[in-house]
Amino acid sequence: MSKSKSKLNRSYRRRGAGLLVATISALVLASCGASTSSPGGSPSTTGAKSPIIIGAVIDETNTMKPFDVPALNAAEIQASQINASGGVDGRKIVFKVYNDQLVPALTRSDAIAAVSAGASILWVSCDVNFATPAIQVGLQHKLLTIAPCIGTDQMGPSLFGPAGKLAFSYGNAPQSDGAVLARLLIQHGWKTATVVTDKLLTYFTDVCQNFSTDFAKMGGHVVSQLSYTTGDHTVTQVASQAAQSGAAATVLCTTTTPDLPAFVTAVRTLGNAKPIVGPWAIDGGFWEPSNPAISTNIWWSTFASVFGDDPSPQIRALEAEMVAKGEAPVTGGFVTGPAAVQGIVTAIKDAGGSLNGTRLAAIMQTFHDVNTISGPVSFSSTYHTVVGRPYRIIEDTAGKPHFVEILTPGPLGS
Amino acid sequence: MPDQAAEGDAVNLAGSGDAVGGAGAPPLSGSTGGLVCSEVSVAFAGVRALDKVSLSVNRGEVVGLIGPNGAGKTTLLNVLSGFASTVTGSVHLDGQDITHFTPQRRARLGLERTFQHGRLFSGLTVRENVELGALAVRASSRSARSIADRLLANLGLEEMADLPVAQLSHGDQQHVSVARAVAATPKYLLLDEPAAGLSEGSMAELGVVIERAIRESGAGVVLIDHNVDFVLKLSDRVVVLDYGEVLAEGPSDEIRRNVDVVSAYLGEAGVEDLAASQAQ
Amino acid sequence: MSWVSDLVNAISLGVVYGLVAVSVGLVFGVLRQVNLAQGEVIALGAYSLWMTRGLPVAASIAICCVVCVAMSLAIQVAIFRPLRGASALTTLIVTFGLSYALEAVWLIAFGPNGEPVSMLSSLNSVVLGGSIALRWITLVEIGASGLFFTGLVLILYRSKIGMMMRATAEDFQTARLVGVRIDRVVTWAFVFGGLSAALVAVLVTVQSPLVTPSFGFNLIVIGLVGVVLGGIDRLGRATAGGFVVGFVNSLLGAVVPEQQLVFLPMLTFLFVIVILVLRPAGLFTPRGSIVERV
Amino acid sequence: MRPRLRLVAELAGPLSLVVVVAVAGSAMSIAQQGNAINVLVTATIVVALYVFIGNSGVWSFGQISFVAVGAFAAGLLTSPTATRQTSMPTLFKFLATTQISNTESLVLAAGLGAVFSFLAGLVLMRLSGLSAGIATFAVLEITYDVLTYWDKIGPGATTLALVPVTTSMTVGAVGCGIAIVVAFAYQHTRSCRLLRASREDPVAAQGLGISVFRHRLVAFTISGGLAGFAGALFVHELGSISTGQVYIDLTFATLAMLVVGGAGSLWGAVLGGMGLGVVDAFLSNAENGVAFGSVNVTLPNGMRVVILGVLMVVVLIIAPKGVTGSREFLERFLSKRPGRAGAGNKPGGSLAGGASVADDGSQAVPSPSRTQS
Amino acid sequence: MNPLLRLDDLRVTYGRVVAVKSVTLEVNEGQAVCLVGPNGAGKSSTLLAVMGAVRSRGDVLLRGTSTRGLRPEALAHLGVAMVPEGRHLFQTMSVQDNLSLGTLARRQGKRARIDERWVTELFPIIGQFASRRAGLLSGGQQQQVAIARALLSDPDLILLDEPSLGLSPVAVDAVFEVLERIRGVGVAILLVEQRAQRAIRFCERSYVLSDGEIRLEVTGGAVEDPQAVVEAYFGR
Repeated sequence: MSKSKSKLNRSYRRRGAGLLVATISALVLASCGASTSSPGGSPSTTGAKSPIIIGAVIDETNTMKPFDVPALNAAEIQASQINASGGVDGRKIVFKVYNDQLVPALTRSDAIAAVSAGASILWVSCDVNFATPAIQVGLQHKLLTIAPCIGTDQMGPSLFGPAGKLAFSYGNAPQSDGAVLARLLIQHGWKTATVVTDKLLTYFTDVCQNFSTDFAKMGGHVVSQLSYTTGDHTVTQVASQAAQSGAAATVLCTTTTPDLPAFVTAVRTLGNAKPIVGPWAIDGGFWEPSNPAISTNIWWSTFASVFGDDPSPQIRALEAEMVAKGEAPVTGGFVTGPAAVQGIVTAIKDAGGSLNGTRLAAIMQTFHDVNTISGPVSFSSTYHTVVGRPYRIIEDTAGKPHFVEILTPGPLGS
Repeated sequence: MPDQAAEGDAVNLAGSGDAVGGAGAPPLSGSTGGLVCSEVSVAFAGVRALDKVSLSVNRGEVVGLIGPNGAGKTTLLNVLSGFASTVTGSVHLDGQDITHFTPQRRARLGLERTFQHGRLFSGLTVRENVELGALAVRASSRSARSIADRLLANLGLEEMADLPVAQLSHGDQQHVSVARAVAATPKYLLLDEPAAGLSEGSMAELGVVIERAIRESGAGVVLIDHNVDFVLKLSDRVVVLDYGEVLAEGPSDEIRRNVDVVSAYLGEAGVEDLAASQAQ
Repeated sequence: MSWVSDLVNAISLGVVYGLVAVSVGLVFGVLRQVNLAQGEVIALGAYSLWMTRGLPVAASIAICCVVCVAMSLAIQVAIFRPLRGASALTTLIVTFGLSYALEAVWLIAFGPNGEPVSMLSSLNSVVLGGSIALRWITLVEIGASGLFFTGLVLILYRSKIGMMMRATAEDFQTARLVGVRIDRVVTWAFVFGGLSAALVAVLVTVQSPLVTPSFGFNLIVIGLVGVVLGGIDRLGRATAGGFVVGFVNSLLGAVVPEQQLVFLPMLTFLFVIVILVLRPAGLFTPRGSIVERV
Repeated sequence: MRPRLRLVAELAGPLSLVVVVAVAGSAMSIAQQGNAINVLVTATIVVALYVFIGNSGVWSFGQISFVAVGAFAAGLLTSPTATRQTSMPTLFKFLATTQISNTESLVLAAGLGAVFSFLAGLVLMRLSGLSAGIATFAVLEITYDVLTYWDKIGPGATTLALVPVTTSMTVGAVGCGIAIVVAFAYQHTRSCRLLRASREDPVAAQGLGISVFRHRLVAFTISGGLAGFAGALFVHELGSISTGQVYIDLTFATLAMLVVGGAGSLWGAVLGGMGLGVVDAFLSNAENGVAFGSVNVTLPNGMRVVILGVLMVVVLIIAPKGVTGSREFLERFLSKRPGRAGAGNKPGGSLAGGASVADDGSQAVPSPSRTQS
Repeated sequence: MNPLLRLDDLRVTYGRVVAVKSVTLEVNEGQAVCLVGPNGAGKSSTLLAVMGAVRSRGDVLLRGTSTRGLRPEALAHLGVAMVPEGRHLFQTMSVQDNLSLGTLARRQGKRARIDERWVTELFPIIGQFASRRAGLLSGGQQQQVAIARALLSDPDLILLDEPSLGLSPVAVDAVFEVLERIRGVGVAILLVEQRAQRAIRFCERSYVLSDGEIRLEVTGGAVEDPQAVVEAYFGR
């Protein structure tokens, strides 16, 4: 019955196999062409006025896009301002951007492409898991490797060993996140807290752990410790327990997964209107249910307010410029981009214009309260992620997030 | 053994048909030889497909199994080969109780079968199909190869050995199906409608192939086909099933003349005139 | 008393997956093919709820239904018509591919952040407080699914089209011989599949308002696991299987100690494997009902 | 002589594709070389999938579990012990201190993959059809969950970094070649021939005395071993691994490759793996902008996955057996022409002459099982 | 005037198996015609080809119009009903549901020859077992329901495939009585039987089919050369 059909299929198949082979050869050729023609020319290291190339291997497609892209956009604005005012000792800063789409092999080959296109500094995605294939390429080539907003202290020797000395993140360490949340609760007189940890990422666990330690040290009391894992369908049960724990505030360490609004919705509708407090990862407000009774009394820490009311005129100006370009940032993390550029420039200047990664890294490691748009930045041999930088505290009232205050986490280990 | 075939209510016109069958039967040690099923009943969803049917076949003997559509022929073959699950009664192979053995296990004990519509491995060549018959029961690749080559030569199939079976005519496929089963050097061979869908010419060819294959293997054979003539010609002894019961049993020419058999096929009432004219 | 709320929660998650299973089971019933892309129908339905967030709730839900049915039918025409007669596994793989492509489309169209649907969020408020925390949405889930199942059963057993669907599911060929217009039956199966997808979209977004690109895929994968677990051959068994997976997952979540909760997926899927090994044809398929085809 | 020629072609076809990719890849820029290595490694995974799926006809969604186990084992034990102890303080002692060479890690990964798949297979290989698909998917979920959250056996939810990058173009090509040779050699064993027979017709296979379970288990184990091996190549290609990288996305991508190439033949697996791998790399580049001569083509971000998915759907609808028709390399040309085909009954013109009455043939014959209740 | 049904050199092949080599026959309005022959002769395939349920070559003309390309459901709506071999009731559905499905193909605006009352009268068991699951009925009862289901479409032609298969002699008698009644209201019958004798006597015209070809045509229910019939079945 299907003879004529199968005959048809066969001829299609024959053609299909041929086509595939032809396509492969065409694409191989095209890729050859691409590799020679795309990142223009070989870098000249001789000319004093040659640009400083920052190779950015980031995600412009997938789940890291909301973090990576605004940070890069802001960084490019910062770079163009620096370039406009004469550059770094007359050299311009140029970004070469590669979209890794969070595909591991692509992340690695993009980084290699960036290096071979003459990048002296590697700029990577804001998630250390996704960025590692690129980071390791940077470290292997002894390049200064910068992530604008990785929020764990893994960006550095702790994960990458001695080679990791060249890796820095301009995000805040989770220790800081935890500490500032503890301070927020104490400052507002919320002496008891329920701590809810999403076990999905180590970052969340770290924030909540540091919060609990610091909170106890400051005289607070953790009433109960709860946890779930994003996607395991237990979030509403956990929310019920949290809502009924009787604590003055709920601290939730997670990110903007579907389980976050589910949690908030469940807690609020169970009649618990007490503050819900979270780290920078929940910044943005886009995830909030538009019901004002639910999206209220929610607090979080961040780098900058994206709600138009940041106290820093510099940040407001930068935001305005981004909005004008149609690149309005979603979270305050975008300021880490220009901050990183400023840090890089400072290091290069201190190194007398050298782009040697080891040298730049040695300088950057000694940063102590280096002024950036995001506030003072400090690193140390233990922390290649920013600690002690002041946070913006945002409160969401009836669906309207707004800036409340600036809080500085105490020195770590206090 | 002799008492196995003469079951109670079956009309045994042959009288002596239950005596030890084919001339080629090997001498049996004791009474436990042969492939024997006794008092087998099978029911599907309340409908009785087989009702206390007993059947035996010895090495070297060809037992034909005929009966109208729905008489229970294939069900009986499934019982023997282990493909039918709801069974009362028992199946013995050379004295061993195999009633609860899986088809694979039975095959490895030397009980092979073919299937309606061949069920060849259609993507493979003729030789590969035949080799698989041998390979499936412990032969090494090399010996399977030589078994297959010898069989294909003996059965006159060598010229198509390297063709994919899907390209063969239906008749040739049936030949291969028989060859594949014989390649396992079975002790007993169950042939399920090998002539289905064949023209008369191809049927004659198939008959030749089957006869050669039987001689080749020395196996005891149970042959089902709805072409009565085909079965009668090839069988030493014929069992007639109708409504899940044994209706008659005996040598081919007796069965051909049996009035009950004719009426089973042509209809109960008013058959007398036909039968009468046949008897003349 | 917390076991009461655990039980009720488990039932409500169970019925959601039961609904997901219905949309897979209906199509499988008439075509013997698996439609994994039904998850993307749910996702689009959920996105449509977000896109119509300015409209009255009833209008929003109505549009969601229309969108889901339309998309379900589009999949029918584009994928299942050319694949008529292909095996269940072939269609599973094809719709798997389609799902992935569509998920990438949602990513492009709606972005990775997800969009919040706030419709009916008041349903999350409690009916009973105290140790038995029972929320309206739980009741609504059970009630709405109950109504849907009842409606479906009524349609299947009381209407002409339902009768035709049952006949087709039981014996495709004979159904044609008595004059059942198969194309119409298939169309209706996809329509009901679309409607159940819409219902899932509405119910799930009430509790978990953020619609992300993988919204539907996550649901359908577990739904399909349930369908196969229950016995894909029969709509009732498939639905019950979906229910069981949701129910067991939720109940395990309540029972497993806090520290071990990260291993909940492992436990749930171990349960799935055990059931499949013991009852390969499905948990609710009577033993010995598979007759070897010879 | 034909059969021997066919045998040579069956092995030479896939191997020459490996050589082509490796040589062409080496000629490209250093970044594109990375992509070429990735094509080779991915093709190795596809070959591993093929060994089970292709030969048994049972769809497994769980083979990436074995890739994951191989990748983590090989990665963990080759990463520097010093950082292991600081970044993964919870590891079992022997995991924290044992150090093996990269070559050893490849062997170990293959062994672990084989052991793990053997154990899983003991439980699962009696299943077939959709049940097998779902059960193997459950294995993937379980493996992912355990690897992500049991931080005594690995990095848990964080990345395993600092794995030596040793999968060069040569290693990738040799590794892929080894997998192909193993798959080829296995394909011609008695066990595999019986398994392939059972794929074509399980009932007839049973009737011939073939133990489908046993031969499936053998295939599953070999496939698991190759998958573990491929996992080790993978981790040594990237230099790092996290659980999300060896989960559903990779499962989808490699299955798509197998299906598009043609699941039933080694040639199909290799062609699909390499072909889609190259297409994938091309699309990735295209999202960054690619020059076609003087024209610069830039795909919208995210289109890569859309195109791959649609490609898979379209290929399966047009050619359900993949672009190779699930035939081995040059099989159509090296097998005998249909000499006696249809000798018994010359149809006298094709069926196209008679208009079809039933629009869907496969449904036209009532299937008995559907009426059983 | 055109015959109700005409098969013109009908041929059916399944892959490489030739089921029907060449069948040419006619069925006139209100006439009973049977196809007899041994198992595997191609009888069932002929009926399925008439319904458009298997691919065929040659032509099938209904009231002089070709039905080429029409699907089974379309044929059903044109007034052809079929009782398939093995009855094929919807086993899990009630008798009433099975019968309701039979009415799907009733044509609008046509003077009804057969309605539910007529059928209930013909098969008293229908009233008795209307709500019972069809699968629970005995073989004979199932056969009655299957015929009733086909009749309820009020067809011009009914195709019956081995209605006596597996039935006791008493039940077979009942089937032929029913067929007599059906013919009585002017419905044409194309009957396939393996057990030939009874069918040949019943029908106005009979064809003995063997090996996919018509070997013998018998008119008027009397067999002039019984030996030929026997040979068709048993060979020489």
